[in-house]
Amino acid sequence: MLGLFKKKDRRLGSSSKRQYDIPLNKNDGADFLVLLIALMTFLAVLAMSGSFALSSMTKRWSSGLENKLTIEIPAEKSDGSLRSSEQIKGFTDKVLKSLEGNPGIKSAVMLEKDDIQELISPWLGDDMVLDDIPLPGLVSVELHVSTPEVLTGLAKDMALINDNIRIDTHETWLLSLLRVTGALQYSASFITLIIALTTIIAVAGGVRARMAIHREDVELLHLMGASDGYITKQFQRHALILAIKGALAGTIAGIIILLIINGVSGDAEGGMLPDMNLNAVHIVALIALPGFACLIAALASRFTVLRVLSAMP
Amino acid sequence: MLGLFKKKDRRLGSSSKRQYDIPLNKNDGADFLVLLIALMTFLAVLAMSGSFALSSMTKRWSSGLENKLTIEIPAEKSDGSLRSSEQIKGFTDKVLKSLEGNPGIKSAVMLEKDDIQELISPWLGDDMVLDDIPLPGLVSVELHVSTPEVLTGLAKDMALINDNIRIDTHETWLLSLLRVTGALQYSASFITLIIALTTIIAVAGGVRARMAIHREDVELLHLMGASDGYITKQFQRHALILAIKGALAGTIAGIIILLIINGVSGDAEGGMLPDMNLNAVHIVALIALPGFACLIAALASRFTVLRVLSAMP
Amino acid sequence: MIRFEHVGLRYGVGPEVLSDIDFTLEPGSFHFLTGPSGAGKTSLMRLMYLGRKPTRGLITMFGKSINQMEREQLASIRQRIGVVFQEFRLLPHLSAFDNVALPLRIIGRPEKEVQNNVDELLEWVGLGDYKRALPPTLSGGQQQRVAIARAVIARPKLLLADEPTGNLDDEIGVRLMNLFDQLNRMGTTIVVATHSQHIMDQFGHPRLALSEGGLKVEEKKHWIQKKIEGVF
Amino acid sequence: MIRFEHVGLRYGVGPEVLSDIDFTLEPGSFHFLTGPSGAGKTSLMRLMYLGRKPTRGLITMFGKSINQMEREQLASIRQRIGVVFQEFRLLPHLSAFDNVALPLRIIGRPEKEVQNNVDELLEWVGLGDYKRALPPTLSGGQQQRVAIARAVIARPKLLLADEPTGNLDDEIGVRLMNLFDQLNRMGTTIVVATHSQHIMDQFGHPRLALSEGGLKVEEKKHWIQKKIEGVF
Ligand SMILES: Nc1ncnc2c1ncn2[C@@H]1O[C@H](COP(=O)(O)OP(=O)(O)OP(=O)(O)O)[C@@H](O)[C@H]1O
Ligand SMILES: Nc1ncnc2c1ncn2[C@@H]1O[C@H](COP(=O)(O)OP(=O)(O)OP(=O)(O)O)[C@@H](O)[C@H]1O
Ligand SMILES: [Mg+2]
Ligand SMILES: [Mg+2]
Repeated sequence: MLGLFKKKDRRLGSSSKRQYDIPLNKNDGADFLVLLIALMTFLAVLAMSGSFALSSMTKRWSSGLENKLTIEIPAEKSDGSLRSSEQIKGFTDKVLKSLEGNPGIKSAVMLEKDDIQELISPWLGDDMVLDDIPLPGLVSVELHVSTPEVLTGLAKDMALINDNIRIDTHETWLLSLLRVTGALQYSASFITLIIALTTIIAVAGGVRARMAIHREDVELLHLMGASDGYITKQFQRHALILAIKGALAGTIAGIIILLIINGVSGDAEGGMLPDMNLNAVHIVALIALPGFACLIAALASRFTVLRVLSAMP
Repeated sequence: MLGLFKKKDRRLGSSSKRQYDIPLNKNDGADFLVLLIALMTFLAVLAMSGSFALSSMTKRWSSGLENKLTIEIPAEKSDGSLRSSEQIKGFTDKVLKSLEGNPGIKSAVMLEKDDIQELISPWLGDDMVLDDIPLPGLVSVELHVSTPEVLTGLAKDMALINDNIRIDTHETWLLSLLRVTGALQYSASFITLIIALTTIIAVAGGVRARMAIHREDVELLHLMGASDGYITKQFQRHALILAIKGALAGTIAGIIILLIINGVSGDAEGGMLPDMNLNAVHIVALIALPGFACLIAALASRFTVLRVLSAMP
Repeated sequence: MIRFEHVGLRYGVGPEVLSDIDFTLEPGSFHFLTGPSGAGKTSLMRLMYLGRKPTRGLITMFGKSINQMEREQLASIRQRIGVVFQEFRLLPHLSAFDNVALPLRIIGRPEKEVQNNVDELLEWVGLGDYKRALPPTLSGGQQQRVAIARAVIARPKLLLADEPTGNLDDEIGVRLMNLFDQLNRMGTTIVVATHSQHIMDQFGHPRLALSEGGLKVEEKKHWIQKKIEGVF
Repeated sequence: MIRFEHVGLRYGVGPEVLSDIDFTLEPGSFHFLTGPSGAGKTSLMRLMYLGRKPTRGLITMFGKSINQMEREQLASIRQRIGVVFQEFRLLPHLSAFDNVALPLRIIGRPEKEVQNNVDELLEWVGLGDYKRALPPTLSGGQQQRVAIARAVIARPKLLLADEPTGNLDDEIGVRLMNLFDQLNRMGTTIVVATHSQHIMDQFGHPRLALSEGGLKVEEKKHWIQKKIEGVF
């Protein structure tokens, strides 16, 4: 993969007759640095897109499925006796009032008999007459976001009204799933951060190691009266070329892997990539990533060389 | 983090009076190699445990929630007219018979009136009498595994009996979710593999780079009559110490991060770690990982040195 | 040109390698620097080419104290000094040609001038066939000649040569000493560190004699006197 | 001890640096190897210390053709050869002591013996105070003395010294040549490459004269004759 760039580099090198006094373009360890940067970029691309994919998955789930819940005032009390429809209506009103004051609630609608009939018609058929059946009070609630906090708050409010009131979140287990994906997403961002940090350390370390090999050459140039800029420029340029190679290779490899994964997860409705591809912010971030790696490499080399030089009289 | 191991290493070094002729224990680039191995191990630990966690999540979901579905023979035909309870019974029997011959089905039970009553009691109360209501035929089915293939097969079978029969998988969308996590898990294993490969390349590259620095020293020892084993041993031992440091640091860091993530995802029922901790195979794999990194480092150094030596007369 | 006043140098926490060095080199002078192995010849040169700062004392070069100079000024002073290092210090990945061309390129001379000057000088030191050779493929004496060529290519105001003929046979050694003499006549101040009694005798320049950290300047007349005394 | 028959050497695709070298060194002999810079002295030494294989011809060492030797045998032959490299080749991260001790450790001598022998030899070459010093902090001459000490510490059967006194003043140079003489009297075969007419004259050993790729053996009588002719 790295071989791809060799020819181009040679062409770059011949634009001026003589590029380096320090034999940086000789391959003692340069490939290694390229590989390192490629690897870091690759992993960062994967971690980042994983984070993005999780983010949009979480968003869709919590918006599509989760923001609705039903509050039920059962037709019978906990002791088994039936409530009158007036009692139920009273509770329902209280519940509605409490929900009105809650900023996390988008809408709350009491289900009328017709709605309930529709709800149970698959089992009982459309023609059933519900008049003489004691119906529970049902309130359909839509939330802005369903986070654990909102739900716990809601449960508390309801308990204040009557501890017999039940909250049905349709998919209670989905909540914990969301918590997991939230943690995963958090981890993915965290891993991206760690990768960025280690890239800095690793690239700086790699540059420093190469610098150590060439320390004597740098000192010699310094002793011959070469200015700090003259010397730094060579290292920086070199590091930049290596970083560009590595970052491009890593990004391309990462994108290929993403496409493959996308192909495998295939036409699953919950696929990862379709969402990611659409988001401009994410695309910009993915493009910025190799640029960032290059910046790190250039700066690391610059400061490493300057620090070595500043120790010379 | 790496500092932790310095003292120990020095102690190791003093077990014999003089360890290296080649100044490998001097720090020109060694820290860098340690960091690299630590990083690789760290990422591998994360990728591996991610893969494990996904695996057990997927398993639990598909077993706990997914293997049950309900087949419904509606009380009314598609044209709106009601079916007699005999007709419904007939269809139900056909369905049961078809299910018996299906190897993917664990159990199939026709729901009797009592079951249905229980099912709708939250809405209608326990005292309702269902005798004069036309009830749909309901068959509760439990599958061995619910894969898309099994479900499609089932749907075909039902359509053969009557195209009015509905299959209710409770959570159809969960299927696509499972497909996504399957892809994720596949990716995680894939990433682990890539990390292992790049570790090999990177460690070999790192060793080779250090080797290049010491090439002249190696040649000198060779010229003085040192045997290949004498020289190789020094490099291998050195690489091994570096790798042990790095691999330990990486594994520990990885486990710390996992514990943190576990803490964040907290007491969520769908937490990642609780499941992972229990599986002995996974624990062995996680312990084998740093060992593997060390092995790679030792072998890479051995073969790099041997190759350099074999080029000398 | 160069004035040392009470200059002392120690490496790290070691003993003082040079102590209380006092001397003045006039522009256009030519001195041998001599003394037993380990006396501090290379160390003294290191101070003169600004490779180290003295641990005490005052060094004045080109009429200005080096303590008062800015970093850029130091660089421009270094550009006017040519150095033949005892261990050559060629850049191993640059060809003989590029090694010799380096000082000209650092001061930004046009490439055409570089080509001509370097080609001519390499011919002159007998390395016309080795322009593209890398230093590790050159013999010891060939490397030393590259190092000498690199030191003189930019016509430095000050030339410091540390044991410049140690790896050369007498014929080519004398030839290069003559080159130094020629540069000296054109105004370059020269200091040559050497062990070779033979060379010092052949070229009768005044000597800076180092021993036990101290420096003694022996003017021409002085050591001729000593030599005559020794003979009789 | 050493027999070269029609030996030729070229580096890569370059011209033949050595061609048709024929000579025999008897055990216990002492030769100077001389010739102008670039004549191939170091290359010839390289063949003798098995640092390169000749591109043609036959080399017999210690009574056996080197082409027929196994890798282990080559290693054991190398252990019996001491080399002073022209560019010293000390291990920069090992102290002077450890550098000198290396040959003894490679052949697995007990540490106590190593300590005693190395200490004594370092004292003798005047580096008693520099045992713990790393080569880069030593002066050129000090490094050269470490290199010589390392070459002789294991009492080699064959000693090859390439320009061993180039960085040493006459006094210590003669002292080390006397050390070589002493080793020679105890049975070590010695070849010293040198440019120094002075040293060759002082120690009247036969010479191997290299020029233009060919080797001429000048026995003692022969070059004394030449010298006498030159004088008169
Ligand atoms: N970088 C250094 N660090 C510590 N000590 C040093 C360093 N360089 C030289 N020395 C010590 O300073 C003393 C003088 O060394 P220097 O190289 O100046 O001697 P010299 O006169 O050039 O000797 P030679 O003729 O052998 O080259 C020596 O004892 C040497 O060990
Ligand atoms: N590794 C090498 N690759 C290519 N050419 C080489 C190599 N080593 C030496 N040469 C060439 O072989 C020729 C002889 O070199 P050698 O070092 O043997 O000379 P020498 O007699 O030792 O000279 P000196 O007295 O200057 O040390 C020189 O022209 C040199 O350029
Ligand atoms: Mg010196
Ligand atoms: Mg030579």
